Amino acid sequence: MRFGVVVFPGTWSDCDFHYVISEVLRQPVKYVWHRDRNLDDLDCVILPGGFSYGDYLRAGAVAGRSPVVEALGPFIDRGGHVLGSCNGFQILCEAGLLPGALMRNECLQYRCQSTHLVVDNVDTPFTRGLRPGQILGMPISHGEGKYYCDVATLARLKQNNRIVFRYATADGQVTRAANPNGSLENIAGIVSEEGTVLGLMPHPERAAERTMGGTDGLLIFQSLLGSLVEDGSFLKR
Amino acid sequence: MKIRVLVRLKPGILDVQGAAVKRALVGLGFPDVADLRVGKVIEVDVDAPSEAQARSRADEMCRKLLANPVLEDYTIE
Amino acid sequence: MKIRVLVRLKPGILDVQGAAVKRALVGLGFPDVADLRVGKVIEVDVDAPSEAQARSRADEMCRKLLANPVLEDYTIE
Amino acid sequence: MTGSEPKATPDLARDLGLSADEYDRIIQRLGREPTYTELGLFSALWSEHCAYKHSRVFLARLPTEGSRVLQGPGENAGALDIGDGWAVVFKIESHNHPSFIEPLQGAATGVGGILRDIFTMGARPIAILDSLRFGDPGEPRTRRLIEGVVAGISWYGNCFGCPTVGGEIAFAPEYGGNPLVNVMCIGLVRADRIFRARAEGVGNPVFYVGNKTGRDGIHGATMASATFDEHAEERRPTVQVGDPFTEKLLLEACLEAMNRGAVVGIQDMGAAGLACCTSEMPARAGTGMEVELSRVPQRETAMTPYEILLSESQERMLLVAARGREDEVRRIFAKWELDAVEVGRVTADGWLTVRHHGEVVAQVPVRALAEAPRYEKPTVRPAGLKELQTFDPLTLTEPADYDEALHALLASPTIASKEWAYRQYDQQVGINTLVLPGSDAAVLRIKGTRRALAVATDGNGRQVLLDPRLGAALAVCEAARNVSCAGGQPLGVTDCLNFGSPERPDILWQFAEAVEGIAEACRALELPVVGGNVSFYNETVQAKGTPQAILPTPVIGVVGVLEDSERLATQWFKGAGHRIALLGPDTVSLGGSEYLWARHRLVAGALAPLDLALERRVQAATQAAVRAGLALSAHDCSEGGLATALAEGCLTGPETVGCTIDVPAATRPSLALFGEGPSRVVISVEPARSAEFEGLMAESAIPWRWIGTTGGARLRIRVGSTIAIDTVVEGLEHAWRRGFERHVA
Ligand SMILES: Nc1ncnc2c1ncn2[C@@H]1O[C@H](COP(=O)(O)OP(=O)(O)O)[C@@H](O)[C@H]1O
Ligand SMILES: [Mg+2]
Repeated sequence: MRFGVVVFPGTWSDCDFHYVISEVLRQPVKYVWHRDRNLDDLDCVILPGGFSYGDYLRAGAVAGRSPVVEALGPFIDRGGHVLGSCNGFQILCEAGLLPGALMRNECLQYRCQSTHLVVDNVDTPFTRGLRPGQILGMPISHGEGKYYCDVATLARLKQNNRIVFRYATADGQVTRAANPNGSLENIAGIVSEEGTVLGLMPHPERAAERTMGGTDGLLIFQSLLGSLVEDGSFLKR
Repeated sequence: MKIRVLVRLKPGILDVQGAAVKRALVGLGFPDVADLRVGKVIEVDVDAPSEAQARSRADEMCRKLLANPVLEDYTIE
Repeated sequence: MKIRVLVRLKPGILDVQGAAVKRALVGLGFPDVADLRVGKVIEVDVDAPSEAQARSRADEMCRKLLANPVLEDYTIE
Repeated sequence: MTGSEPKATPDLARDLGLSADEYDRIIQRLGREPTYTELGLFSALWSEHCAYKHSRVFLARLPTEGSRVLQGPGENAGALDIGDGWAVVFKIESHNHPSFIEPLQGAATGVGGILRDIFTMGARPIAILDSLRFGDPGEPRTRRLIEGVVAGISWYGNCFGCPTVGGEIAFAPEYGGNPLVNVMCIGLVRADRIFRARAEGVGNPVFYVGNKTGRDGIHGATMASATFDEHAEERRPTVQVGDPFTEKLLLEACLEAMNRGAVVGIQDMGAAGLACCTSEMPARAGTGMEVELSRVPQRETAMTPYEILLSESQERMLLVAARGREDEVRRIFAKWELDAVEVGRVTADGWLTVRHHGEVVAQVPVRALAEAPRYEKPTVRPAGLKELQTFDPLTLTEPADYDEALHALLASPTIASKEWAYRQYDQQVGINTLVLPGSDAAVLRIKGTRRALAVATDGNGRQVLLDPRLGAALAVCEAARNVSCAGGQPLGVTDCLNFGSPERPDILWQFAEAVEGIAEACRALELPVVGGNVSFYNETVQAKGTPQAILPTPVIGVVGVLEDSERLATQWFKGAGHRIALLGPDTVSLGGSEYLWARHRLVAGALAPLDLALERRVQAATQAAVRAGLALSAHDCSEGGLATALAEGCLTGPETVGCTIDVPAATRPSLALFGEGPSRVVISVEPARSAEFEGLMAESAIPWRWIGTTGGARLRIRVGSTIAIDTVVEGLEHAWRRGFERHVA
């Protein structure tokens, strides 16, 4: 599988994703400049975290209108996969590739902390290796991660089972207290209609090595690779 | 041609920042604040022959970038 | 009584946001943007018998909280 | 344009902060009256901030050499060799005054400045630490300051993409009108790829890169000049505003240009902006420089040469490129959407020649600017210090209830959890942070090697007030001890010296003594000081008009290395049934302790003595225990003494666990529980490995003993025959979690 990690001015999780994909997953990966429209030799495009264009107007607003993001449409149509994390999720929403928007955290402060995610939908390329209701530990780091969409959109998301991850307690309770940013219905990640575009606020690349405090994030990549390591801790749960 | 664009959260959407500012004001001795909302004002200087053209350019800018239709309404003055 | 307060950066203070948005717009095909500045619009609903009193309250609010005198100017409309 | 400028006079020189002697000196060096612009250059370069006029003679006492030192003081930052061909570049800087005027932007631009100091060396910043001091957190004014400063650090560091992994926040009334915002940054660079701020190579082009120049932060004295022409209003100097996004682009563009070999030398335009760079860079290289100011990208109209030279607009650099590589430099910066404009060239004549629209507005020997006068002003031991020191805390009544006293201590804002602050900081970007904020030191792995770095900052103003020399030495020891507790071997120091006015002999005495203390400790621990910063004039003028100086506060940053990143320790207990050892001497004191302040609002008494040789052995033993995998946890005893250290061991981890402790009787239980002293570390050990640990301790030739075991839900401490503390950990945790947060949230 060939990965491409997009670099916008102001992106900073690009190197982290690149490192995890090449050094941990041992998969071919290259950087994609934001002005690039050519995604032909790629199977999966990563939109990493950061403050693209400083997020000075709205998080992801300017990047959401860049050449590389315009090229994502055709890329998705021909079966390509897209994973947007943190700023990447914001960009996907701003570009209209995922519904809804990400607003300022309810606490009105930036939050960098570990969170627990409960897996609602294992019927996507990104989660097929997981169990329904499985709980993943993954850190967040954002100031604008409060997911919002209108009632109709929310209904559609639920109907088509497109809510993939929700913030929960360590034992999987979806409570207000477990919601770090005031997201609608604790939503942490959603997929597109076809399920080939995933947007999530948490950072899987920061939970991909034991020494970094966990490997749950790796499970998302491994699902995507369609392969699961034997010693994956989730098997023992 | 100077155009003023106001970008505000849609009526239905909870304005957390506005609520916080309101709370702070009440705490500072302004119980008479019945409601408060915070938005953006964007002042654009557009090279255009006429005010009408400047406005329509500003409108394009809003649709293309300045406002997020999911969350925000905009008005041009 | 609805009062509108505009809070803008003082002239001469670098408008980081405005500069970035301007650059973005030029890139999106708006070379006709000569200048752009971003500020806050705060819409306050004040319980006051007269407009004049509402305004003077809003003015107090600005001095106490809404505007940062080191960086920002404000106007009441 | 320059026609509208005033004539240089001794009075104007005084307005610009130059003494009469200094003005005469300038005339001597030039052999004529300076122009107004030249006077501006001197006033900036000869300012305390740039020239260290009052501190240089004392700073010369600091040890700066060592086998690992690749770059000592004098450059943008210091550098140490850490093996595998890597160097660590680090420095600490203060931004106290700007942060008081505008907390958010002041703190943000402080972060921006220190980041630039690191990446101008060719290093990629990998971590930030913030050391903060505020007044009484109960006051609304202080609360606003804290919120603004933390928000500013959070905004700038997070947006730029460098994790903030450690620091401190301490409180004392003396900081009320003058908070301290010290920021340390650490970067990594290949040891053979370090860049320096030198204008080498006669004929090489000089580039201005980064943000445009405005009237930001220009010396207030420009106001004087404004009255001379019609631009008065727009001349008003403005507050510097940070632009972390542009800084991030600047980082990537600079590193790219450096790696391509297109860069000869580079310096950040920090204090005194262009004036500083155009004189310091050639001065270091023994060359000269000529610049044309009209080429400098400007944000504002009608800027005078004086303003362009002295502007402190942020996110700008002066870069000397290799001749023939000009287009390459322009291309790289264009790719990152940044200005890169050729504004001059390196000359052989040793002069700085400044032109504006072709007309020479300043022509000065760069050495004259670089060689500011140095003063050795008188120092006097503060009156009343003796009395303070001779106060005996043991004459105070013992608390009726030690449980309550411990709860109160853990809830004191200085000791309480700082999570409210650091959860607003990205602590992980770069995926190197092995130990996050919340333990004695942060630990960062070095990708591609087995090694890791441990970093910490410390500085206790109360102790320095009571005994500047000892207090400053203690700060060095504690920062190093924190690094040792993580398993790191301390390698070097950066120091930020925050004091009052050096023109006051009693303040200057504090300063001189503190520097001496740092020097002694660094020599004993073999820690070179490779960079730092002096911040004087930290005082508030009170109603009555008497200036109130802050507590003398040297903040010490220590960087250490772990040979094996898998062999590290954190400060919290790891579960039940582990044996607890206390390393170090029993000699502690309540003098200057957090207990004395929190309970009695007193800053008095004598500090516990420091045995530097023993301190070194205790740290070596701690490192060895961690390296051998014997230490399941290691935590030093600092503010709040042994009881606090034990409580932190119980409650700062992911799961809380109690412990049962036995310590020998002391003159007073409060002394044994809350007394503070150096060289003390609490280590928990697997029972099965007790013998091994005992062997290691024996070799280390240090005093130590087993004091108890972990387990249960309570913290129990028996002092001699009396059970002094017996309380549930959960309650202690609540006090510790809320103690600081309740003031800000
Ligand atoms: N302003 C801050 N930013 C980041 N981390 C902080 C800050 N203040 C405190 N911390 C972290 O909280 C922990 C406890 O701080 P402190 O009590 O000063 O430790 P110590 O007493 O061991 O020096 C440390 O890990 C420290 O890095
Ligand atoms: Mg410590």
